[in-house]
Amino acid sequence: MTAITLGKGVNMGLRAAMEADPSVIIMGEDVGKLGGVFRITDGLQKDFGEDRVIDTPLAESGILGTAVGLARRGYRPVCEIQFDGFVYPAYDQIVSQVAKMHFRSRGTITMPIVIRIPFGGGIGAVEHHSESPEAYFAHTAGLKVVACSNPVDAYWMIQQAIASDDPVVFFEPKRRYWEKAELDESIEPEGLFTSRLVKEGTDLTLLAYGPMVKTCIEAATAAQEEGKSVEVIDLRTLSPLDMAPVHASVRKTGRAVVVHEAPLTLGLGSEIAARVTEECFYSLESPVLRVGGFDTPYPPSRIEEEYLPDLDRVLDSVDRALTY
Amino acid sequence: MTAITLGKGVNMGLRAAMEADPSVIIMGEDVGKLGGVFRITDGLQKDFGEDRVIDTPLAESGILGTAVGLARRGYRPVCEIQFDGFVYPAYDQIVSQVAKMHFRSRGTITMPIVIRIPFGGGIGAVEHHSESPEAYFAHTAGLKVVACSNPVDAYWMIQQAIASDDPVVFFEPKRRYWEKAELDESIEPEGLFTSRLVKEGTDLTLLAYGPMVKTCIEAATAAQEEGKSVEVIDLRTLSPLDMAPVHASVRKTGRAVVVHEAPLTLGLGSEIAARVTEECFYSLESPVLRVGGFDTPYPPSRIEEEYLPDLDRVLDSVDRALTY
Amino acid sequence: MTNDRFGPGLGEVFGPHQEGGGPELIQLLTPEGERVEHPEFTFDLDDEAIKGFYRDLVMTRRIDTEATALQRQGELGIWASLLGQEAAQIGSGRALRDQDFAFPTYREHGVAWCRGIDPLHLLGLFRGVDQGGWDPLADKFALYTIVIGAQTLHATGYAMGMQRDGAVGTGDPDRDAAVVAYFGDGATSQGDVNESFIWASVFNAPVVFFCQNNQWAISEPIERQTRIPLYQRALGFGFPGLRVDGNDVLATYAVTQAALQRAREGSGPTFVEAYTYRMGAHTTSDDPTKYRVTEDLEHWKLKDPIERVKAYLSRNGVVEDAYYAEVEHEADELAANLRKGCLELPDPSPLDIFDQVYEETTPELEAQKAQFATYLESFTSSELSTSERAR
Amino acid sequence: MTNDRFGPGLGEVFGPHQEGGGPELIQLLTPEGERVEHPEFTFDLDDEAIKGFYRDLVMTRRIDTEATALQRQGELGIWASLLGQEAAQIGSGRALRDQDFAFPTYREHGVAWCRGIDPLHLLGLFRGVDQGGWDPLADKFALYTIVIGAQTLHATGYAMGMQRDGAVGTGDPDRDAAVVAYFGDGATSQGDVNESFIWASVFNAPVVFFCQNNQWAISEPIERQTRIPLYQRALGFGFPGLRVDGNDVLATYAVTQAALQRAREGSGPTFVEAYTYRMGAHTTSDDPTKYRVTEDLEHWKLKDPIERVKAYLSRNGVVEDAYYAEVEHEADELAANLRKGCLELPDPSPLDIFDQVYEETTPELEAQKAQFATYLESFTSSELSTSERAR
Ligand SMILES: Cc1ncc(C[n+]2csc(CCOP(=O)(O)OP(=O)(O)O)c2C)c(N)n1
Ligand SMILES: Cc1ncc(C[n+]2csc(CCOP(=O)(O)OP(=O)(O)O)c2C)c(N)n1
Ligand SMILES: [Mg+2]
Ligand SMILES: [Mg+2]
Repeated sequence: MTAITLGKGVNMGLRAAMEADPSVIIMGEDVGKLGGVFRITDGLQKDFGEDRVIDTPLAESGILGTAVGLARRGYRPVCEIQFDGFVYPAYDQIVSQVAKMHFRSRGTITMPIVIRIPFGGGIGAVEHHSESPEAYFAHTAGLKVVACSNPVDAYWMIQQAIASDDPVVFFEPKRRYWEKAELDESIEPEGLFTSRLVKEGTDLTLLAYGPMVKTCIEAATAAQEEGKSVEVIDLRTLSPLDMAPVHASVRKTGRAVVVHEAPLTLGLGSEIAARVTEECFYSLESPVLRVGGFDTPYPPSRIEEEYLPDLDRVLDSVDRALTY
Repeated sequence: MTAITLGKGVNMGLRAAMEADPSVIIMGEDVGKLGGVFRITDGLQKDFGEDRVIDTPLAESGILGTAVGLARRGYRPVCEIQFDGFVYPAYDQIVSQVAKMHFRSRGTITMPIVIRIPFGGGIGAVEHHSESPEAYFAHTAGLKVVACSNPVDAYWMIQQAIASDDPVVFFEPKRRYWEKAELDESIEPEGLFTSRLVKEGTDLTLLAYGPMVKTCIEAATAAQEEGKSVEVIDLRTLSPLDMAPVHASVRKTGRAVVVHEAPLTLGLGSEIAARVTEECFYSLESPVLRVGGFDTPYPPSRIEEEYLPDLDRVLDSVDRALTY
Repeated sequence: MTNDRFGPGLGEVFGPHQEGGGPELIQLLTPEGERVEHPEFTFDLDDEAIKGFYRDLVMTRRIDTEATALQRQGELGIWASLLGQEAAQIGSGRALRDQDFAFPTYREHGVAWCRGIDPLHLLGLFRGVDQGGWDPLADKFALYTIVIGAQTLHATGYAMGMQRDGAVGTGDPDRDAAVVAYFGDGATSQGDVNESFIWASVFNAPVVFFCQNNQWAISEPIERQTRIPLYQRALGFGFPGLRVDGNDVLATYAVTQAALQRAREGSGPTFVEAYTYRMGAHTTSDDPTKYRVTEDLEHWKLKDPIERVKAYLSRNGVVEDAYYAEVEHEADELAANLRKGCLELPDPSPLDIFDQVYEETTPELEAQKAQFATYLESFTSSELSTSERAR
Repeated sequence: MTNDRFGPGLGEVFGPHQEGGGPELIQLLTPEGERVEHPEFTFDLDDEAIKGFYRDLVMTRRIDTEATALQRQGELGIWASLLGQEAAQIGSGRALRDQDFAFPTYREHGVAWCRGIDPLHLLGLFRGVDQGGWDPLADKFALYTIVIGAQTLHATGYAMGMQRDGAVGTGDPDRDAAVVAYFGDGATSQGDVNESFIWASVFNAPVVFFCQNNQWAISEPIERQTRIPLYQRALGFGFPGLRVDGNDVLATYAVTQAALQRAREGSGPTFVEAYTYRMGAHTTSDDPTKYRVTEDLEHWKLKDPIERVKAYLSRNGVVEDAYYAEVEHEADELAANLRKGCLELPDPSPLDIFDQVYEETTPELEAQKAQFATYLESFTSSELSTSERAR
């Protein structure tokens, strides 16, 4: 048992995957000597060489486009996008090539590509460094999308994503990179595409992923002091969505609030609210509420704490749902 | 009064806008001599010259990126994306530059850019030519997104979009380009960002935009024969959404079905379902249902009629909602 | 450009750009069918090979004309004709070895032929029954790529994989491999294509960038994409660029062969501009009369890639006239089979698409599939669907 | 590269690429402060101008060191230092005329200085109070662009607008205008940058592509982006490329001035590679010791852009030592004001952001703003929020 940070969890998971499978390669900007701007690939080029940990030219479309070719040749590229806001130049290769290749080839070609994206705000960064673009990918058939929320999941989920024969967009909550937890490698992980109940409750269900899981657990704890019993589910997988545990929970609590940093409109919350309503219509005592970033570009960092959903915004919605 | 096609409506609207304002320019692939692959810009280069109707090099990012510069210089570029599936190379310029410029400059810079995208399926085309990417843009703060569904709207809405000082992604239902209607230019158009009730009913509300409006009107008519009174709303604007008429309708009918060609998951239907449920919770007699493309890439055209929502699929959901 | 302070003027470096390809054009067989020498490149195969090329060219053109006819008769939704570009494709396609890999656009029907792909498999995409009927990995011929330029990055990545597999520069002719990336003149403007030049150059990847400059990108002439000869683009990225007569199958073979060999040996990428002309419409949906004059067409007809080979074979008595008849006959049969096969192409099952999205499908798709299956079953042959009634 | 069949070898065309910039490096002032002749380019301003450049250079460096200090003290979230690149920025910035327009990256603090922008306005982005405090249109200096390369297309489009406005090639010096697009060595790999070369070339747009090759893209050396000298990239697109000593303010001025004039006259784009070195970290968040050796740094210290100007001024008695003290004093005052102003920069109001998304706001945003306002009011100064209690 060792205490590791979330960042270290990804790093250890990458190392384990590269040791287990020589076809696993890492590509990206500054992933080599520097070990990435967040040091997530720290030490990997030194140990696995420049052929397997590739410092690429500065072009995201080039990274994903060449990854497609490498995947077709039998490799399993793990592409690092340096920050959420820099994935867009690669959007065409991701949406039209990576996502569709298996379908276009009727299954003859697999695309075992992982796209690692440190996402979300809260680190006081400049523009384009704090975005939450997950919905752009979850709306894209052919991609699978997951988000880790803690060091242990980070360690296991990155390995599972790399082992997947389908392309996985892997979101890492950058502001949680330094959060610590004990890792016990002897405990078998659940499947990659499963949600997890992380806190039991009876009055309302909080649904979150990535950075907002911690916020929601804190909110649930605070609510408890006020005598409200709030259940929290870490969605973990955004595409596919693992709705069974969600529906079970909402049928029990009758109320749900979805929380994410991404702008509200057409964020994951909309899809989850729609599905929960379709499935649990007669169990709902209030509409599924959503807490998210506002429908504006990410603001200057001095006011990001106001922009981002926090303990109070979550509690506010919890109260609105409970008193609906 | 003249009968015009939807394609001609856009063409006439573009011409009117160029005559009214010399700063309006058209940019795109094959928009000049050829008049575009759908002939939407037919005759414009001949009449307004190569400086105002620009055949660009073959690169969508270049088209949008130079449009940003031209807009900053005081021009009003209308960019044609040849087919829906080819907008992705320009995604970075659209999402990080066009959409954010006004916000980043705290309003000192406007981006009066129109991005015309022929979208949707049903024309028997090859891959990448039948997609419905509207949600990718409606989720993006800083953009406005509209879709026309008939020749008269096409004529007015394109002019209103060009007159807008905010960037507008303008979706044209390519399979309806040849639909005809009478244009009476003396009738003042409604505002660009408004939904419209197109068929009254009392039992259920159908919500659609672009190509699906016609399908929904047909469905409502067919339902009528079976004694079901179905109301149809043409959303017209996807960002912002004009929900007031929608909520009014659903409060009346108590049931709603959203229809679009785009894949279900995180399509516009999810946002509309979530909002309607939040606003009309106690009026709803069944959950808002959604009919859309399946969560797969667009299929080979020989089965696109099965893939796309049609009269029967809409009626099937209408029945499910009515008998819920 | 010739401003001293801003030299070297391109003129000085490359010589002027001239009509017909200019002095830089590498040619080994004239339009009249005469073999000519080139200081750097020679065609090192015998007349038997040229005889074979003739057959390839004719068969390829016949596939193309038959497909065009099928489209006219409504059996294909659209077709992208290669008329006029047969030599560029056969010359480069025949230069490939088994272990090489080709990444085509949507127009490389001749290269597909060289890869031994049943022409029928090319029709699926255009008929709308699939998105390419061949096995890209087994045939070492990627699926057609419609998104302009995207495949050049795939090709470069694949080539980087070959490097990592130790399949480059070993000296073993059966092992050393290379990749050829096909793209058009218009594609050279896409960011992806230029990024692939950078990757290939920086990583010295074994890839040949084979650009068929057919002078047009739908309605846009080459001047909309570049103001200098295209092959010169490569110089800006640090690897060689050459312009070959794309209507000369011998020169195209010789140049591509040399470029591929260079790549296989580990000497890195080469840009080959095959200077040719799109004799037909962009696709069957296009109407070239709107944007180009017929004079050019007449002018290029004189450079027909097949006629010059025929002229060579006849003049040098390589074949009897009977041979032409033979090939014609074979082409007729191929065309007949192609047509027959096309009409028999089975439509895909709407339910299959759910299983093809992922290698490991999802509960969501399973559910959508099941729901859709039930829905389809709800239409018993007896009662027609409303839409069918409507029709 | 020197394979006859694939010539022209780049070596033959450009001469070998050499340490220190190679023979192609255009220099007018040596590191020792001696003026040298160049066959094509001359510095045509007087010593007064050089005296002014010295002041520009010192003030710019001082702004940079003060901002770095402010970051260290937690007053800025991050800072991108231009240390070592002052001459490249002042030389090119001073070559701009009023009517010209500059599109910077996030590092062009020296160019901003030349545009007359209050240095305080540069700090907002890095402090997180705004995304650039100046008026891009009035100052003819675009907002900093962080997405690598994106601004090169904006610059080209803006230049196309100038053409359409008849502001190019009229012969009127107060009217003819041009655009300068700043970008780094790493940016040359982005598709957007290469597309901007194509647009500028095809439309002959009046834009100068000014690339500060500071040898590094964060941790990646220039070899990760190109295997030939960067300025040669332009040749592949049909316009001139030059390499100037980016630590030589005179040469940078002369070359940029000539390139801008060429653009204003309507002769089209030029690529200027300012060969320099990033003396500091990529940003204050970066740790260069992880990826580069200090020898290089020592080597480049000898080429300091300010020292050589000072040496020239002194050796030729252009100024008294008093002048240096004066400038120092002025810099101290500037720094003090900058620090004072930085601490006083007001935070934005969370409610304002809703009004800045669109020129014409939407009912949705109005509603979100109203709801948020009510929410904020719900926290009266008396009762603390849960999170504040939690803290
Ligand atoms: C990214 C993208 N944009 C636009 C198109 C539409 N389109 C199809 S072919 C074509 C022209 C291609 O010209 P070129 O590269 O010269 O190839 P050619 O068709 O002449 O063989 C265009 C613009 C596309 N397929 N992909
Ligand atoms: C599209 C994009 N990808 C990645 C980044 C992250 N990033 C910021 S600066 C930088 C290196 C830029 O190097 P260069 O172009 O040489 O400019 P320099 O910083 O050296 O001035 C990178 C990769 C970014 N800002 N934008
Ligand atoms: Mg072409
Ligand atoms: Mg640099």
